[in-house]
Amino acid sequence: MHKLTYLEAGRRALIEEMRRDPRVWALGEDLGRGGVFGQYKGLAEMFGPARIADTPISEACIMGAAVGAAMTGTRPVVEMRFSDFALCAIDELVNQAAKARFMFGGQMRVPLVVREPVGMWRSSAAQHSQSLESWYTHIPGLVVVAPSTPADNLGLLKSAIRADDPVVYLEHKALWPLEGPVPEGEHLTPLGVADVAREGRDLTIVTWSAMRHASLKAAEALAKQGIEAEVVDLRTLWPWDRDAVFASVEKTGRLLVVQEAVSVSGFGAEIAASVAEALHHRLKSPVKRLGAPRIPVAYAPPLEDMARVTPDRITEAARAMCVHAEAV
Amino acid sequence: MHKLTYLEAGRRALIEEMRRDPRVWALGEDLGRGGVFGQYKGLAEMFGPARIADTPISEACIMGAAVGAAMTGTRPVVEMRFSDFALCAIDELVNQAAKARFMFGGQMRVPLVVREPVGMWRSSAAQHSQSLESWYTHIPGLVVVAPSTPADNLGLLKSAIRADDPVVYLEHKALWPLEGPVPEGEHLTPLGVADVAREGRDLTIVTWSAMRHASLKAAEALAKQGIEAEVVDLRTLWPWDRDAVFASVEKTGRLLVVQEAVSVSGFGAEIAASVAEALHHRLKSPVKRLGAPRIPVAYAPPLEDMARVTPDRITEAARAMCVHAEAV
Amino acid sequence: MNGASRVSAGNGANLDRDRLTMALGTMWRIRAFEELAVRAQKEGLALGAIHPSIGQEAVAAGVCLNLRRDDLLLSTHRGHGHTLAKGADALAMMRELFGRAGGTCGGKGGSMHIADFDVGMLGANGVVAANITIAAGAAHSMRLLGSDRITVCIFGDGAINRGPFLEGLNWAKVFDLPVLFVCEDNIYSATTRSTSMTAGPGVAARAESLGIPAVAVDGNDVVAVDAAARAAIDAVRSGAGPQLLHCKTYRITGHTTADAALYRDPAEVDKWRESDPIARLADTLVADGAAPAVLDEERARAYAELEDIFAAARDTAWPDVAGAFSDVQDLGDPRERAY
Amino acid sequence: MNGASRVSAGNGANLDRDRLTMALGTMWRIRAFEELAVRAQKEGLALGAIHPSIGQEAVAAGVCLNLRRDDLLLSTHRGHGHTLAKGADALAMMRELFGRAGGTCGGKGGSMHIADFDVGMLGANGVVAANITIAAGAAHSMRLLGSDRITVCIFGDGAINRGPFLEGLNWAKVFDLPVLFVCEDNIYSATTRSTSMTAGPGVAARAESLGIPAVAVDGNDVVAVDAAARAAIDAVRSGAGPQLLHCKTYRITGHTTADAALYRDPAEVDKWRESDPIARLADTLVADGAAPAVLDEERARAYAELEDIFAAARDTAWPDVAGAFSDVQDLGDPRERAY
Ligand SMILES: Cc1ncc(C[n+]2csc(CCOP(=O)(O)OP(=O)(O)O)c2C)c(N)n1
Ligand SMILES: Cc1ncc(C[n+]2csc(CCOP(=O)(O)OP(=O)(O)O)c2C)c(N)n1
Ligand SMILES: [Mg+2]
Ligand SMILES: [Mg+2]
Repeated sequence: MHKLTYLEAGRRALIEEMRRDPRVWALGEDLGRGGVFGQYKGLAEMFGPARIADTPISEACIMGAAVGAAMTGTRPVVEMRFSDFALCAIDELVNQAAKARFMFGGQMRVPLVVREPVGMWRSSAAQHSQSLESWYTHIPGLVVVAPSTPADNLGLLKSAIRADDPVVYLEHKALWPLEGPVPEGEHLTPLGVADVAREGRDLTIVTWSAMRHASLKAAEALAKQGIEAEVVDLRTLWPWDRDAVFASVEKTGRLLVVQEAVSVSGFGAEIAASVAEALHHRLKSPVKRLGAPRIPVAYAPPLEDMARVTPDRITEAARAMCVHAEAV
Repeated sequence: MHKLTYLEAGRRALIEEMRRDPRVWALGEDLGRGGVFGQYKGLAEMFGPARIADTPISEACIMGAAVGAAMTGTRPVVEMRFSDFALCAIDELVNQAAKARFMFGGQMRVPLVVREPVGMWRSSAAQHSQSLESWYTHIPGLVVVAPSTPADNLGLLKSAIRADDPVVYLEHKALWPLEGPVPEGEHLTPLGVADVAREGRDLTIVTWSAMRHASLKAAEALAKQGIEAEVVDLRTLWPWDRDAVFASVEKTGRLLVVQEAVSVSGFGAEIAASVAEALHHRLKSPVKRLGAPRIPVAYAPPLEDMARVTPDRITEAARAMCVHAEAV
Repeated sequence: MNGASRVSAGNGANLDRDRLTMALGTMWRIRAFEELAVRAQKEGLALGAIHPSIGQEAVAAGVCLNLRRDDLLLSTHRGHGHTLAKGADALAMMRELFGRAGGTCGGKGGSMHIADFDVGMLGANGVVAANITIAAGAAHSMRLLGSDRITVCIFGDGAINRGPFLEGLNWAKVFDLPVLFVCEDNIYSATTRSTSMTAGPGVAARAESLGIPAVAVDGNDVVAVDAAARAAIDAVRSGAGPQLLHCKTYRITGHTTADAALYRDPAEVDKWRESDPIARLADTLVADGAAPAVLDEERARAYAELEDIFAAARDTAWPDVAGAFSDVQDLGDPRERAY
Repeated sequence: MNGASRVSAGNGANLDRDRLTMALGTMWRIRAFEELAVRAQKEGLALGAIHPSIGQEAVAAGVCLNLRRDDLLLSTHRGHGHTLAKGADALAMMRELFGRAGGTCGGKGGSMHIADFDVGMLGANGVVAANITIAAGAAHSMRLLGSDRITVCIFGDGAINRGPFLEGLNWAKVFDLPVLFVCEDNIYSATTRSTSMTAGPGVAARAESLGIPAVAVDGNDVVAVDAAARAAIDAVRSGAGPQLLHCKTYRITGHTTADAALYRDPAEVDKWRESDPIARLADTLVADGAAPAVLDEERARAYAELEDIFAAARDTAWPDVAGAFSDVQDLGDPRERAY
């Protein structure tokens, strides 16, 4: 084990996979100078401009070209810069990449990875802060991944690049500098398998991406109050790890879903509804979701903070669930 | 009361609102010849080509131009032809229309209506059959409407045109020829208010759009088995009528959400999760969702039918909920 | 400004009669296929929307004459002709229109999503202009793989007002990719005359403003299309980068079989009927000394084949419903949460 | 082909000294604003990303000199200069950068979403090229309302490779709308030299291929920009339909304050520094007989004003947090399901 940042881990994943498989290439704006966050630093020098391809500001064509390339034998890794800009390429992702294999009766596959940095990053405002993972989970054909640690950004990105499905890969901008231990050798995190980040008996917190860390902080605070929260980091949102979530909720009897995205029709609704459908009779208290209000993200910090799910807010919600249930 | 089809009712709504308010105009491909389904038949003759504007095949610009127009004093009604093509204009709708008022600190509003015909229509296949209402409900700033009857297509479209928010207005292609009674005089259906399409004491079916009709058929079949289903047609998905839904579920103790869309992360998850959160202790059986599998819609009828929620499937699910609860 | 050079028709030039007789056969097969597809729709056998290419056969035949089987082709919602000319199996195509087992896409796609990867046909597309960027990517992929397969992308005159036209052509030129763009200009986009919604001189000028050489050609003259396509494809193959061909033709039918096309002047249709690309080629060949009977045989053979295909497709079973759940993706259960 | 006619610089022509002194004042105000914005970001006062327009002031000043207060302007992520030149309140703008109460957008938008509808400034935009279609719509609206207000849309050289450039320009020409498109070409799109990603001769040729007259101008010569903008805007006002102005300038700073721009040759930057638009105008005016002291006063006034504004903005309170939930929409409760 050595330490890497989340950003460096993603970079290492791409380097390893590009070394392993000459069909893998990356395309996006400014990649030749390392990409907007430096995730691609040095890669053009390492692999040449053909495989680390600078592109015009043409999100629709970046995605469309990746679809065409993936259909014909190469394995593109698409960089969308901010997930918000992927909204310029939704037809290409949803009507084309996700459906092509099915529409064409399985004649080919579309093995591409779309990297979309998501989430709030101080004062990025409404067009650079969104988390739209629930959209992608709704689309047949797409895999959706949201890593939260350096080790997972290494292991999941490698698995995503090896997958034959189109994968929407959501890195969180606030996590770029996060350091953590990463295995030195080959490290593949399986897609579709959750990580129990913390064990606990009193309630299950299901979360993903940056909210893993807020949830773990909340769990510490809860522990001081005698409440042991189990924190399940989904890592992959589609397919999500039903077994892990259900097993945990069967044990604790309580489910709190914690997400950064807007709560209304967020992916937390899917988790909460699924648990409510399947485990109603095992619940000691009602399922509960935390997420952002239905507001665009504002620029001014005090306003932006109103869109944030914080450790305090998690702690409070979790405590209410446990206390309330005891009162019932 | 006289009878109109769903299509004619929408047409009448637009005519009435264009007569009432000279700032209202419509834009989209082929509108001068009545639009692809004939919803605009005769309107160019009535209002002239400036207000019933033919456009290039430029969905992004149709939507973007509507945003600019709505910001500056006119009230565009955008025709997207098939909701699938709106995926070519998502930046304009989500990053621009929905957020502009907020980002700009309330300096203006974006009063536009986007008409997006949705849903399965025999053998339209994967790129002409989608129902993505849950996406729009997730986006702060948007109103989402899904009429199911001629009277509602009249009254809701008129209300949508009068609203000062951007409204995503989802007409169902299979409903165009549906006939129904429509009031003769001015008829406005309020946004955000559900319609209890059928009363019942045993379970609540929450639904919208074409599934209202499948649900009513199922309710009849259930009645023959002694189960009285209450069918609540949401009509507006954002804001949805919590009061009506909660009141009904408090009465029946059972919630079945019926949607045509893919069930995973569909809007039904929001309804089911909300009810599970708020009314857990009032439920006689777990909440339940029906929706499409997570598959693209196929062309061949037997395959396409595998994506359909049918009256039989609804009846079966509802019966299981009622029977099961009695057994517990 | 409108600098597209014009290739004049082949009349008078040395004709390659075998080659053109082959083109005639292809055109008859397309015509027969489309006529039977229209009939099938009337009879409720062909489902969904059908966009016939009757009258436009010279574009498909003339372009594809110059392609290798392993070259790549991307098409539009009006793609039957292109697909046949590229060598796809007509019975599998008809089965696909009927939504039957053994269709090119197993009945999952239908007319607007026909693809046959075995012959390099990477798909029709239900979204106007969407295949332009996909084609750029396919060509990009060939470059990366060191392959000499070229890519051809056909789109309509209505597609040139969508963003992907700009983005895809710019991309192809920036990366100097081996692509031929073919604008199949049939004057209409659905019920709209495309010129009324198209600013400036048109597609060739737009391509040239992106540094892509463009040639305009009479799209109802297969001799001219063949010659122009050959020149453009030679340029693409020789590494000269993307090229564009603007083929001017006409959609004899309505936009779909459901469209009576009352917005058109019947005289306009009549005028174009006189310029029928099949009849014109036959005349050219006869003038060149071909025996009319030989040409009639091409026609007869095509209709006989397609009638058989029609019957065979009609007698084919529906696909197994399990197909609704296959080919979705490797990961995850597509039945999850289903009803 | 690359037919953009060139307007040569104003030197030698009859100068309107008052007008140009006003332009000088505007340019100094922009320069001062940007320098203070950069300082503010270093000090942690300006938040989010800041894209300075230092070196590009002549475009903003020269174009906006020709606009009425009620004309409409749409800008980019690099929009401070345009916004100031259009007449927005500089203190409100600085407050917006600091995220404070009384900002142009109440602190909700920040640098990339500055708008001031009172002076017809319809917004910066965080999405490259997005304002092009919005501008077309604003102009469309003016047409429908019978208004004589024209619309100006400024975008960068990187924006011309996105689809909305094609769709918006085509739209403007098809509907013959009163819009002036201004390409503010500062050679770079973020860290990339735009020409390396731009096929063909460039923006003017693309506009002309859409039937839109285009003029290229030295964007660091405000006299030339003013003259070219006046001519183009006269054409727009007189009903000649959309026009395009290609202003060639240079981004002296990095893309954002966080970008050291090491990908550039320092000699290139030096060369462009010598072509500083403010210095050039001052030289021109002095050569024309203006007193240097008067010109220095413009500078001093601008910095004095902006220093005061900086201090005032710094001393302004944060906005009330209730603002996070207002201006979202009329219908529905934005707090629904919140944490
Ligand atoms: C993005 C998009 N917008 C609209 C449509 C609906 N539509 C299908 S075909 C067509 C006309 C296309 O015209 P053209 O490109 O000239 O092709 P043609 O039908 O004439 O072959 C339209 C508008 C679509 N399929 N996709
Ligand atoms: C659709 C989209 N893609 C990418 C970006 C990221 N981005 C912001 S500014 C910029 C460069 C724009 O270059 P140009 O249009 O020349 O404007 P300049 O910054 O030079 O003023 C990029 C790529 C964005 N904001 N929007
Ligand atoms: Mg056409
Ligand atoms: Mg630039």
